[in-house]
Amino acid sequence: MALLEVNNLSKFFGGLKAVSAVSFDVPQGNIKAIIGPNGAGKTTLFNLIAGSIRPDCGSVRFKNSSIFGLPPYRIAQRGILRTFQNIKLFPNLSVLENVMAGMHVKGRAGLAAGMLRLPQARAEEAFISEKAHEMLAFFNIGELAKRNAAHLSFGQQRAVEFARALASGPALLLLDEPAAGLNTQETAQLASQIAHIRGKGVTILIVEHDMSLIMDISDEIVVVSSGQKIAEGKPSDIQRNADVVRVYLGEE
Amino acid sequence: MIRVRNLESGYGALRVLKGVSLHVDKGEIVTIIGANGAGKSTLLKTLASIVRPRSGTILLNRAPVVRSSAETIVAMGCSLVPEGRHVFGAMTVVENLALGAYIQYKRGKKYEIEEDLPYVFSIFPTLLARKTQLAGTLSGGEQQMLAMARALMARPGLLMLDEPSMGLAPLMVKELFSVVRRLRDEGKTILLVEQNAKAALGVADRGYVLETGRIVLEGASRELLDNKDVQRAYLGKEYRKINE
Amino acid sequence: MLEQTVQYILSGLTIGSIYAIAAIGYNIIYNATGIINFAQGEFIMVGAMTAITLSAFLPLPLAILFAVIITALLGALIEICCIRWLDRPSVLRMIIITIGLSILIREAALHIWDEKVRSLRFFTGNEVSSVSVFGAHISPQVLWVLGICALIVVLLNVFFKYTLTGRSIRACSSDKMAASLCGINTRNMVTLSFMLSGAIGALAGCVISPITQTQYDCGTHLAIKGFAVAVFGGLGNSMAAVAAGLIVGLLETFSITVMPLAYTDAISIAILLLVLFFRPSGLFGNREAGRLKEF
Amino acid sequence: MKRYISILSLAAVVAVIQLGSTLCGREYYLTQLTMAAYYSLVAVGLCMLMGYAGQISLGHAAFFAIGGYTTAVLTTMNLQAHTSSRIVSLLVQCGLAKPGTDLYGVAQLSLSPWIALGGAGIITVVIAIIIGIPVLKLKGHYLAMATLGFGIIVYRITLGTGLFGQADGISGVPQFTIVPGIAIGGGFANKVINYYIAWVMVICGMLLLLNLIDSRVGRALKSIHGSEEAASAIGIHIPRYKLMVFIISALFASLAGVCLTHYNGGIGPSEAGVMKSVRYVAIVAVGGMANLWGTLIMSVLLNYLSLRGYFGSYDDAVFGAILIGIMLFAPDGIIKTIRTKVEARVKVKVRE
Amino acid sequence: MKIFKILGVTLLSMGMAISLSCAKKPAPQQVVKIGALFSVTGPASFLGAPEAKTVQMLVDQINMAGGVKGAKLEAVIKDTKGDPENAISFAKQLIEEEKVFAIIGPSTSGETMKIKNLCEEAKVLLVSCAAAEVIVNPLAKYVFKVPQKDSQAAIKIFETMKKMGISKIGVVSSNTGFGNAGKEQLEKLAPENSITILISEVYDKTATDLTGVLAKLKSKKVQAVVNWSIEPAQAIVAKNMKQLKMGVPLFQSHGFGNIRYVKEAGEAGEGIIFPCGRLLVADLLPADHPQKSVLTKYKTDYEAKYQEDVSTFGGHAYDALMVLVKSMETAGLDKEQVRMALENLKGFAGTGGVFNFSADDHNGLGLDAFEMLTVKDGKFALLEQK
Repeated sequence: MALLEVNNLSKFFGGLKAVSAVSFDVPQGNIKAIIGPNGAGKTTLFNLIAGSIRPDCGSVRFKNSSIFGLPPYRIAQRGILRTFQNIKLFPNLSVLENVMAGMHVKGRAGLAAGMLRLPQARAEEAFISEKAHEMLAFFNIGELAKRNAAHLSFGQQRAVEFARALASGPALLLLDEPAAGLNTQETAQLASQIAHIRGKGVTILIVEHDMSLIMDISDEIVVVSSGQKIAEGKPSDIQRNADVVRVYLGEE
Repeated sequence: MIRVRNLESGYGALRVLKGVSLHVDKGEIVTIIGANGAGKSTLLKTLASIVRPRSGTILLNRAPVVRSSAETIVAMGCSLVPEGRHVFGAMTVVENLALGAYIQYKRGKKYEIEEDLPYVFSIFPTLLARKTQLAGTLSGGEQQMLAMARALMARPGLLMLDEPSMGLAPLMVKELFSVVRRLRDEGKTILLVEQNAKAALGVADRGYVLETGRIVLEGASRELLDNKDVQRAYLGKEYRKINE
Repeated sequence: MLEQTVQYILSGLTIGSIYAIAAIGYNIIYNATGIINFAQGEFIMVGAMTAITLSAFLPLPLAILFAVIITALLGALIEICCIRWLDRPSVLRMIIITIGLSILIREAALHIWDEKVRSLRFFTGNEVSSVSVFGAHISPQVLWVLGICALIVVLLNVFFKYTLTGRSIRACSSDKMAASLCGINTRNMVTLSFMLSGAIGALAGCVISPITQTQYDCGTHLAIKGFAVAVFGGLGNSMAAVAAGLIVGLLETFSITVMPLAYTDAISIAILLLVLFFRPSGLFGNREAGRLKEF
Repeated sequence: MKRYISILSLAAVVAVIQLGSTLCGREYYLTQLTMAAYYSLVAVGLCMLMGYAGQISLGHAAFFAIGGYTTAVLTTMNLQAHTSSRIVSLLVQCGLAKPGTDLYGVAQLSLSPWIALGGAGIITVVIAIIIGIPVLKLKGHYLAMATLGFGIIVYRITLGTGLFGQADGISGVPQFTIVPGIAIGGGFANKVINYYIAWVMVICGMLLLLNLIDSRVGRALKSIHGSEEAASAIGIHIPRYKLMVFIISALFASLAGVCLTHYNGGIGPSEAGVMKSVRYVAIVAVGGMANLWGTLIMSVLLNYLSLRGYFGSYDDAVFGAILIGIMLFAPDGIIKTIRTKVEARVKVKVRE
Repeated sequence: MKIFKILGVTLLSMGMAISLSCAKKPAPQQVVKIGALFSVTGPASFLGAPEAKTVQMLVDQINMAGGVKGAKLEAVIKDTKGDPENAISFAKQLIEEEKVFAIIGPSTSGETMKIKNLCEEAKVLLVSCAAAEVIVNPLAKYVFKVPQKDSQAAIKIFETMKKMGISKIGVVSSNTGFGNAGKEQLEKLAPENSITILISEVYDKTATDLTGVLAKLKSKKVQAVVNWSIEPAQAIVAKNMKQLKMGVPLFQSHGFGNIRYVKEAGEAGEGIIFPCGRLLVADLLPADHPQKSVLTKYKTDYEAKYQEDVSTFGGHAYDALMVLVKSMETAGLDKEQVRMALENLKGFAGTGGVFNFSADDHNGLGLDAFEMLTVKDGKFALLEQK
């Protein structure tokens, strides 16, 4: 059974159809990719699922319950975490704190507990901190824990964002153009990291334009153009699909 | 016309251009193609001084311009039509065009401006019909035309176009490229950035392929069109193992 | 009854047009830079104070002219010293800087002039002359205020619509990058807009001084009201600011009929807040138009 | 233990200053240090809101005034005329209203400051919620305008309402006996006690806030400041946390208002004025925004100097100049900037 | 850890500051310090600024003449900016630190009320320059005030009205301490003087245009308007009334006591009637008037020194300081003795009137302190009663 089911999802901006009646499934444990040329609506589609844009019609179901129209924080609480195309770390927090913040939904210590440092809050804090360290170690950035997140290299920031999104143990991870701005070597590293994450049993939905990466890692690909799904299938099928080639290379 | 050597540029911690060298000669149409995120737009923005380069040299008509402001670059005859059009939405078409001729006004060339206006309307007849309409209410294609027309009003020696076909209907794209061809025939120098590789190479004399901030290929348009690597850059065909 | 209503309306229009001029000053700078210049009220005060000092040995029109020029230069000075060289400052930082400027200018004025209340001569007539309109009586200076407010609005419209410089400022506010790609020096346009709003503030200060009198700290009150009116109308929209200013002025005057005068300020600001809560883009700030028209 | 070293050293500094001034026979310095301490309580509360959660408030003096005026009104109300009323007699029986005489021998039956304190707390929370929910949806200039407007409304109400003494404010507020022998306010004799009460409050306040910023809730607040989009993407309900921190900082201000009003024996409308609010913002900015210690140190320093009248009639001008100077040249706050400069120099030397 | 260092530095510097000030030598004995709290800047600066100038001038004059009982006076002037909390802080500073002999000021009633108890407790004489009655009622042993009472001003106004045959009036006042106190007295005393207040309005002190509220008064057909405020509104009321062609007399409070206001009001000021001390009409007084010489001297000295017109507010500071000096001259330099002497001071001619203090009256001025004045040809003149 599919973890995430998207059915006839549509969004209009004014008169413009940004996304029109797109449907697809993301099966448990898979890596699914959404690709398409610039302005095709893939980022909008992504934001509709993550809740940062409210969809107009259609349905989105996660673990068999509807998440249609929920605000982002509710979607995150359900277990769908995301990354951002242009990396949105908390620049005022250290790397470790960034990852600890990512485990917000896992904690329950409230205001009073925090202010008074009650034993329960302290225990929770210790647990979260340990988990965060584990997470950093997983991405090989353990030595950056104390550094300020704003002062890292681009690649390191990307890794911290991954760690933050994964810290709370999401069921579905949404990756928004993770390879943007990475060089070939870093992209290769990213590919192995994504594979690694999948190994932990996390389902992944990825929007990306680096074709080589997508073809390498994804199980299935959805191609959108002008807000519509024009193809869906395995990477090898997609590469052969005439429509896709036309959309990408342009018509003569 | 323009000569670039070892240009490096980026935003914050992000290095986008990692040593780009290229040149455009007078009367040429040169295209830069590459996938999303390869650094094409950053390259043009750096050339127009919207983004400050970190190192490298840019020679415009043999004069170094690395430290110049964006206004100076325009005054030196190099106009950029930015990605996403950036027309002045709250102004009419004519007002937009008048602002395009800003440096011409500054030079006191009123007469030339009066000549230029009918000229750009002859290239883009639809704009004439929408002369007094607010630019923000135009369709995407019309806005793209307006942006190009506005840049032409400055009588640039070098016109840089950043993804003019983006988000446009196929018919519109066709029309746009016919305009580019016309400009070429009139002897304009154009640097064209496009992701629609076939269309771009179709009009260009030469082309560069940009991949992750580096030029990986260059040559005449014909050669590039047949090159397998161009296809790879777009569709990831024959993906080679990077880790090797 | 009619007489009294007309009186209220005229009184409201006077107060309203004063607010409106202050709000226009905010909008000019906001459009060019995205900054709310909290020192706008001080421009009004400095303009009036300078004119009063100069009028001791210059004829009135010349004194006003020089006051306007001096205040415009002050605006330019502020922009060059405190705004120009900042690299993409946060809103919070700009709010604090301009508040600091406002305090500093005010205190400087206290030590340059002193705490005493001054006022400029009436432009025509004197303290006791009045004009009768439908049985209501107003000072001719009120007509000057209304006239100059209208004149400022008209001139600004002409300037922004039909002159190259005006269009360039609009271009900067609409899209900075595109403006510099047209060859416009965007930084100079920002300086220019500070000068313009300084000049308008000074002119406003001069024309209202005979009615309201001027003291070193009179700018604060006008600044707050002007800001509120600018937000009320929808930030950045000068025509809306005029309408909003007049509405607030009328509202304040008519609130006297039902409420104690002491709460006038609280009432008008409470109404502004309510508008802000339910229409965050202001009374006339249409969201659709807002997208099209950042101006 | 490590995390308490700074707090303990603050306590040590507080004690050393008291001992030093007493030994020198200069106890009068403690008066202004006590007042500065209460104002600092407002500043650190605002620091939490502005520096950590990133929400500007140009109306924080209003909360100070709400606390101060609530206690002033309640404790100066003479219930002597209502002794027959059942509620009043019940209050007397519970020890919540005390009979006594004022300085001029008039019989008084006034409410206990404890009731006033509770009342002030409740009113503050209610107002903070009513104002906070709509206001905190706004951003940037609109947020500044809305909080400024709120401040002005409160100022106007204190200025226009007879209950609040209009322009004269309220005087004759009795002392606040916490336990017998320890009271906020009272005469010159209680200087040392008042000093310690104020500073114990500051130390406790700092402790709570320092704990808070390292807790789950604190991280959530900081995340909101860092990026609202990312914060909501990791499951943080932004309006809830914004409101939470707004209430906390309002409570800090209100508590300071209650205490300072008892200490001073009165309150005037200038405490609710716009200039006061701007001052608090200035102090937080000078302290370095997200820097509780910086805010505390700058607040004590500036308030102390200002209350002692060192700046004379240039008081406001000094604040204005500091504001501009800091925001132009050291937007991270004066302490942090100096520290980075010194560290950089040390590093250079080490390398050499 | 860095915090620790910073705290260390703070500690060190504070310690140094304290020890440095410890090392300061005590002041020579023959100096008597008089504390002065005035709002030299801020919203009440029109009160505080002339007050501070007056005190400075007088202290210089007295010291030039050899001081009081061989001791030099030293004025410690603090600018409260009109904020009560500053007044409290400074008052404590003056009392404990400067060990002042007495305090004069503050300028406003709100500030005075905040420090009334402080001075009472510390047994330091306070001679206030603020007008409100509550300052001396209830009576505090150590607290005095020199400005005329609001109630007396109100009575004077009502008496004049009765003579003019006016019985229905409208009142406007500003939302300052002065305005509120005046409004209160007017409303309290109107019935016993058989005057009806048809309408009473309070406006903001920063108000810029009052035609709205005056139109409201006009519609009630009042026979006279009383405005109780301080500048700049006083001139605005006058101007707006003329512009509205209300055609009824305007009465102002004793806050109108500065020729500047007349200049502000210009032609609109003509015919304003107000009660005031005699400072403003010093040259019109008969030569044998007890206040004549005092007033003329103060006026000429002040105007010569500061190149600005004298105001009644500066006069309050004059009175406050001089009643103190007078008492010190009779009783010596003992605080308690001076307090007694002050309570028994009789027949002292100041700028506000002839003071007769007593154990029950810490104000010392009677109805005769006021003279009804009017404005004629841009100058103050005695009101000629018909």
